[in-house]
Amino acid sequence: MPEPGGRALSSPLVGGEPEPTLAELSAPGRRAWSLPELDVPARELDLPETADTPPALPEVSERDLVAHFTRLAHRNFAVDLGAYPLGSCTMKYNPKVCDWAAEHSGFRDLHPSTPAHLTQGALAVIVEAEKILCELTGMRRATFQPPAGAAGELTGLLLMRAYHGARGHVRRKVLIPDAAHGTNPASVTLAGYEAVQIPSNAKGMVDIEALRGAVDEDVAGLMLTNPNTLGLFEEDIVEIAAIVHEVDGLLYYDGANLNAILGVARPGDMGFDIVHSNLHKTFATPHGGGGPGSGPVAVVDRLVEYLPGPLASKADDGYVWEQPASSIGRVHGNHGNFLVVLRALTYMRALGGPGLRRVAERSVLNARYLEHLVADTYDIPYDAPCMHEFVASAGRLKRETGVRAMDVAKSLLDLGFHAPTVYFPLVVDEALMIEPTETESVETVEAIAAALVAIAADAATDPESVQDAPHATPVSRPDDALAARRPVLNWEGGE
Amino acid sequence: MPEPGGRALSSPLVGGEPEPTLAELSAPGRRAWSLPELDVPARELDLPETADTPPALPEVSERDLVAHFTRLAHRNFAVDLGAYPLGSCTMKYNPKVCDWAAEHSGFRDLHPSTPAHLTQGALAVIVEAEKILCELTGMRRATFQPPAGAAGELTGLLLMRAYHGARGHVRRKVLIPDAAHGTNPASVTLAGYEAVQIPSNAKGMVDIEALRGAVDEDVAGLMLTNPNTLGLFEEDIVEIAAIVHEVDGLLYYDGANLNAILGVARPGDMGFDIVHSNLHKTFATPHGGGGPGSGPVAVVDRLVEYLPGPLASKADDGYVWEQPASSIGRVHGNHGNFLVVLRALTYMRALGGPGLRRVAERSVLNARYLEHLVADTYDIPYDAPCMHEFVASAGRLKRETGVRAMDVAKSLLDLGFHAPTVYFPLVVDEALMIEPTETESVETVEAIAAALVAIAADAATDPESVQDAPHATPVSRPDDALAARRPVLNWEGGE
Amino acid sequence: MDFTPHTDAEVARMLERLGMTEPSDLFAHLPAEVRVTGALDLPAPLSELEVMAHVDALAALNAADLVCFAGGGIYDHHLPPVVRALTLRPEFVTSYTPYQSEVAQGVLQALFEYQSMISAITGLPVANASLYDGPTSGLEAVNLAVAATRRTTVWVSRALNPHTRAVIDTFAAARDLTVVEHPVVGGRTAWTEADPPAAIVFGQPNFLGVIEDYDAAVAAAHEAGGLAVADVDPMLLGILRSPGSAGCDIAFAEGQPLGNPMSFGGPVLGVFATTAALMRRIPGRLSGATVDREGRRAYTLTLRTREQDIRREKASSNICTNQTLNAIGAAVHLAWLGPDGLAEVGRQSVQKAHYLAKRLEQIAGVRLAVDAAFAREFPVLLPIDPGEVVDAMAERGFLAGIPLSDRYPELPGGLLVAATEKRTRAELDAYADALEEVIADA
Amino acid sequence: MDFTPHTDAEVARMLERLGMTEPSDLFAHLPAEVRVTGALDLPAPLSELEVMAHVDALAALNAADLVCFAGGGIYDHHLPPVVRALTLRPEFVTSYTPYQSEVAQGVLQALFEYQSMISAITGLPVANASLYDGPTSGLEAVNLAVAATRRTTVWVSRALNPHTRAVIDTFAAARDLTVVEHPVVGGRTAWTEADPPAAIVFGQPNFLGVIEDYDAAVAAAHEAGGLAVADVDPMLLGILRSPGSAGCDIAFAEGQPLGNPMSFGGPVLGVFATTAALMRRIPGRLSGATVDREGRRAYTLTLRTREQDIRREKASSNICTNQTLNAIGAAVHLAWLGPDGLAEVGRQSVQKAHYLAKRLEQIAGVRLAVDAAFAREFPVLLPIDPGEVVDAMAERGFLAGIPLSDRYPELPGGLLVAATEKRTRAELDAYADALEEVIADA
Ligand SMILES: Cc1ncc(COP(=O)(O)O)c(C=O)c1O
Ligand SMILES: Cc1ncc(COP(=O)(O)O)c(C=O)c1O
Repeated sequence: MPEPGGRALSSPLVGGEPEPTLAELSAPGRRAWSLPELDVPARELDLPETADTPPALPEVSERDLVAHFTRLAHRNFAVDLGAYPLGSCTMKYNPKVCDWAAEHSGFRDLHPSTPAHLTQGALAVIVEAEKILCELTGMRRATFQPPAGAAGELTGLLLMRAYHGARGHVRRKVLIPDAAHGTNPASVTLAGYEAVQIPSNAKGMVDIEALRGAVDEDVAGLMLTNPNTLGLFEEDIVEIAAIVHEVDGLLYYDGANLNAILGVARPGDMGFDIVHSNLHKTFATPHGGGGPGSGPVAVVDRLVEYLPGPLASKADDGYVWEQPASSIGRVHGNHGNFLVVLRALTYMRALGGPGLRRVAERSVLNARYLEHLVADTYDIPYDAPCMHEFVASAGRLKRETGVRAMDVAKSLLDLGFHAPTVYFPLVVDEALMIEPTETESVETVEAIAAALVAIAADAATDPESVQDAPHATPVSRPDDALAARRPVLNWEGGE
Repeated sequence: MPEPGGRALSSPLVGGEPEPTLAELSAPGRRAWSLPELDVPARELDLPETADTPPALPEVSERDLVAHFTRLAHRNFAVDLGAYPLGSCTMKYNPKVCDWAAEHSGFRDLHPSTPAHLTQGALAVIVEAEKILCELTGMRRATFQPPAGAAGELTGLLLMRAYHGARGHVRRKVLIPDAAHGTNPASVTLAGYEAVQIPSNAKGMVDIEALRGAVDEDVAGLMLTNPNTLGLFEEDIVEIAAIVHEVDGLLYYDGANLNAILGVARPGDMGFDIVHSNLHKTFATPHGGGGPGSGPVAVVDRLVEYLPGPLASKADDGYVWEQPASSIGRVHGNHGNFLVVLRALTYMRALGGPGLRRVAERSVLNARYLEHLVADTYDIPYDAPCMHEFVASAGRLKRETGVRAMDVAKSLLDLGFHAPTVYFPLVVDEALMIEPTETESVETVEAIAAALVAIAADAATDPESVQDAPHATPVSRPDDALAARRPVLNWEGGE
Repeated sequence: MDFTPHTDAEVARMLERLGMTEPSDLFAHLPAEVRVTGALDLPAPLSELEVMAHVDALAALNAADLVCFAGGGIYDHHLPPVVRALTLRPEFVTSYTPYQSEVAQGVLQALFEYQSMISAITGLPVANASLYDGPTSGLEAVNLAVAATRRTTVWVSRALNPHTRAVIDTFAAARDLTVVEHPVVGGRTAWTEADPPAAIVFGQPNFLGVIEDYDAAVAAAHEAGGLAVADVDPMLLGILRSPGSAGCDIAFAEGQPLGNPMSFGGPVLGVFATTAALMRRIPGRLSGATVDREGRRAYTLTLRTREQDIRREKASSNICTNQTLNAIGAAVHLAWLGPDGLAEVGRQSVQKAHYLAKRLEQIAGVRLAVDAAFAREFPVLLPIDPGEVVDAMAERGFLAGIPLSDRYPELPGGLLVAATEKRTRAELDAYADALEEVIADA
Repeated sequence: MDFTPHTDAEVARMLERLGMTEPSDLFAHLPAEVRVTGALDLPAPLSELEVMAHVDALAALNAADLVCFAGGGIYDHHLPPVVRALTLRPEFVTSYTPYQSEVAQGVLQALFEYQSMISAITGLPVANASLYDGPTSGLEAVNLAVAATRRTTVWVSRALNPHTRAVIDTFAAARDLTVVEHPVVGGRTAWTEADPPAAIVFGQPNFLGVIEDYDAAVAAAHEAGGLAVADVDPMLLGILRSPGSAGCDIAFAEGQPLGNPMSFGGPVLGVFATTAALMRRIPGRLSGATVDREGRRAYTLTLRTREQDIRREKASSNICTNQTLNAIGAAVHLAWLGPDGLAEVGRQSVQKAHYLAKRLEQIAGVRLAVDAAFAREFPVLLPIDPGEVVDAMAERGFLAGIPLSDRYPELPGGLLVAATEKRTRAELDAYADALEEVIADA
């Protein structure tokens, strides 16, 4: 007779139960795989470098494989499940019609080495997306090779090097505001530049005087996000551009926040020379749990010749691949995250000009409205009007109750919302960076506000329980310190 | 400032929270729909019977629509999430390759009125499936029009009428065992027959003497499930058939339990004349939350002429639709649940002869093994070896602890398993009808056994908590009496 | 392929626990004469690649890409990707009938919402959770009416969908019901005198696409003491009067256009709704709202005493497995459309049908078969055999429609043509040009 | 289409709360000179039907149905429907990077299992949660090696994937690294003397499909005090020695064949694994196992101090968004295959490549470009221009391979041909016959 106490390997709907690993579900000789018998005469090849035994992969049935990953999916929050006001990430609704496009066998099953005349539709996708992107950003041409924002940054910085190199002097420094996203300085270093930080002023914007002081002939350029990571529009942007251009420096636009100004203002008109966009933010392609994204880089006229190649272009006899005259070379093995570009184009064409502008209007409206609703409860460190997102501070809450920004974030999880971005940007104490996006309804925005207010109220009466949040999730506060101290990065790593 | 206490409309992962209705998510003027502008000149048609205002459907955004149904999905158990030992329902794994087949545009987008010479592939699917089904059941031809088992039963009974009618005397009675599934008597009535119940004997099988007593010239036939609903193989089946055939009665095989004998024993060889199969059980097509299914009816030679038409047949110049000589007519608007048949054929071809037999062997092995593991804890009312499922009784448990079969079922939900079928068949006191199916691993079967044993142990020590189960599900013990007393069948119905 | 997880070692271990050695021992108690001894004539197993190649090969033999002008209940409407994505959630697809309500709230609420929206479009307060398809729903309507009125005569319109008619006839023959057919005059049904019926059954629009006179039908039914039963086109309920508001006792429909692909005719769904008075006679499942032990809102299958598993031979119907997943698809689609979207689909389908009709009328030898107000489908009379026309049009990329002559000899050369909002003007014009060509070439 | 839920009334109400009347008031504080005044030159909105028609039209311009014999990192393997079904679960697709671990255990555990299986096949204990693709992973490997060794010279094999080489060159130019190319002799790389390298980078098999000598490469690297970096073919790791067991310090790969469609080259994924010694220098995210407050097993992103958001300009890489969803696809596929399935895929791919090579050798004027042991891909020399051959073969339904001449002038008429387990014997024979025809016709 079996021991009492058996339960399902993991309990969907019931929660709490850890899901076993595939290794734990594995049994020797069990299998899901199915392949035809080899239909050519098997030959003795005695190849070099062969293995005696295949690697120790798990052996599971297809039925258990399905249950395992389905249960894992049930342990994950997602845009499709609810509101995701994660600042700087633009977690808007990802239209299902774009999923349909990305699953279209006419694109999905294309090998990247297929000649251009047999992939005219794919080249057309890139050309169409490029035209729309350039019009929205005020740029001339764009490359879709960069597979994400950070890759776009590296590409842009390599373009700076090429530009200045062609002018005889490769400069050493790139300026970035102290509120910049971490990928900016990291990309600067990767590109072989020195990152020089420009402090923000009391208004949360670039300090013009500090900028003047930092600009010299050795400055290759300035990287800027506008609206910046505080969700504020850099009011002096035109002057900033002038200062940098005076020394022939280049202005790089980090497009992570492009959602706020779509069709309303264009980086090109602000004086930017290089613009990367995050299609996985502004253009509604899903984040896939961390990727794939797409970070196309668009540039002004005088930088086109340096773009990575090949570029898809329209010729009289159809679409062709072209190599820019002084291209910096490849930044991706093929054409970038092409299917993500296809999704984005589907979105752009569905919305069209008016719809794209509406994205900016309503993302800003939702953020401004939400900020207004919580402004009495949380400090808003800067009084400029926010754009598509805003940064609130839990500093006062912490001083008064000991409840920190992280606790507020975890409490939101209990209330069924995803948490905001916390502790970024670094210039704000106990930062809560909140971006509702334009696809959330007014009811949802008001519910998020009410939740934030309720958490502050709980913090006053029962700080411990807020500090113990979340209470209703499958796990609570995993021990990050332990994970880093004794890294367990795979099954072998024990447990 | 908003009132505190906002929370997400519903809290995925967090559970417990009721999901609002679409009506509650609706806002006047909000929309998900998108259609092209009318591209033909709009004409004044003034049609009769037009409505002044469109119906009161909800108005929701696509984003809210997606979140709503995704959250609903997270409030539902399914085979893809875990073990589903629901007796009589054969909740086996539904292969994803069969989903792929059913989504194939070459079949999915076919209009049923497309002429045969333009749908040769679809007709081939039916002909191939018919051939395999007939070989497995020992029948001659089959119709795939019946969209479910009950429809198959009605079809089979109408075939009986036609058969006897052609012989001058439409008989009045159809015999069914007292343990039969409810659809059997219901179908008998619907077909205009009188249902006569045959008691089971002490072994849980048809009582031969009672059968002899009931059989006369006015008996059109006998409906039988074999293995029967107790999971037992009718040992006297050959004699039973002889008794019914003596008076030219027809033997109807309810194929709900075909899984147990696939490739091992054939209804035709047992003497059955009419066989319905549940493709949504034996042939792994998903149950879809209650449907669609497919209940093809196969018959012996002398009944072929009465089958519903048209039948797909192979002619020299391809596949054609044929009308049987004395067809009873249509039992479905088109060709039955065709895409379900396509799924089943995909499954049949993937498994092939050996794989189909393995289904029977391993479904019986799992059930027999599970029965063995719980036999000390729950009463097994009949001592014949079980086939693909077995019925245990919680009668002793109830007498000793007050915990009933329903409480055991609900407790299993807390442990992450779906419940067995309870209180069926009616001939067993506090019946728990358990069918693990062949796609569950030995670990899962042992875990189910251990859970059943644990629940019995809890019943002895803490009966109240078992009677209060489930504790961990989104809701617990909905008030069925209230629902029936004051039916609320739609949004208008109040609440 | 093999979807059983058992390794040989595990099988051996389990058999040993059972005191056996061979899998065949599990069947040792079966009478020898019924045990399969030799090998059955079954195909060999296929690998996943091979079975997919086989399905691809069969699919290639179907002309599924014809531009569709056929209807008769199954229509080629725009099916939004979001509808498929949500309907095909595995939690819906791979769950059983929601008897264990605690772990089936998703399906139960989805069905409750489906019922709510069906009630909204039919104007009838009690909708079930789906039946098999339109025609079998007609059978259930007749069965309900026969039980409710204790009468054995049924009146049907000659313009009732022939497949619905056929299913009713199959049933009527078995149950010795008398089916009285009422003629079509000028495209609409003329209700004449006959034995008092249990119900009168008509299509709205009827099979020829013509909009029937509700008042005439309902009056005829009620004056004779029978039930008025309408077979409606759900995609037109955004613009047409609802059967409920018109006084019908039962409305049923082929539900495919709501959220389901054409699927060669199945799986689709039968929509069925009726009045409060007939609630306890309705066939099929009902999802009802209630509260749970803690007072939380909950859903459960209700009024179960109508059903076969409880009521057995006295049940209102024998249906068990229904078309739940298709009903969920219908619910998602109706919610995506909303009131204005449903109305727009209807409006555009009707406008395009009338545009096409005008185009076809201009073709020499072609004329409309009826001179009455039709909605989104209409019969034309062709100078040559419609079957041949369908074949010739198929070669030009069109599924031209449904030939009528075999069912309606009074309409020689008849072809039933349907339009949906999905057909572009270019397709409508190309269709007309192709038909002209085909007739000219004949 | 419009995915914003706001009704005009709601917009008005919200604006009013903010003391505004027009949406444009929200942008009133932007400098006038940067505000868009006129209309931009953007396309008009499209309805769902229209945008789908547009995508269909563009797709129709692609020859996606060619029977694929091209490789170079992207291969046409059998992709089981179950892999797509699980990978495309919306909970994975529409979630962000799992920073909030309490509501991201699904993605975190999936990545942990991905890392575990990558470690299993590469024989290296530390695998990250994916990089962009194979070639950019090469860049990261070089960057890691440069940082770890403080050297600025890199040795690469001439037979390294040219796209990987190109990405490394782009990076090297900016960072003033010296890339020393080592020649190919008889199909394999000959490691000669040169400045001590940070790393030596080679393909295993190399771009010409030939299996390199691990010991020679590893020895060359280690003797010179550099890291041995192998660019491997994941689908061959069921039958070939793992780079870890061969002594490599870093293995990277184009991960597409693991669970991802060819996708015109993206999104795919970069596989990256290294030794424990280099753990704290690895680029990208790592999912680690730990326990939560209640001691329950939990997963979290770990060793975060390597990453850009913490370490900023001192980070080991700038990568943030990676290819998580593609990595989940790879994990599902690897688990579906298991040890024997992966070995079988490799075995069959190799056998079919050799069968095809034998067939092609028999064609007049065709010969193998290398006389060395190749695995599942090989270069042939054609008597006519490979580009024209590719076009002519496309007309016969084949994607013939990748022309080599532009990258390898020393291989005039060179065409790189690949096989997978998916290619049937019939396809291999048809390919050979078609090529014979094409050459004959030339
Ligand atoms: C302001 C900003 N810049 C750059 C990035 C990096 O983009 P990616 O993650 O696509 O590399 C992000 C992403 O979160 C961002 O928010
Ligand atoms: C024994 C038996 N007979 C008949 C049926 C009815 O089949 P269906 O639900 O497909 O109508 C069932 C379904 O549960 C069954 O278990």
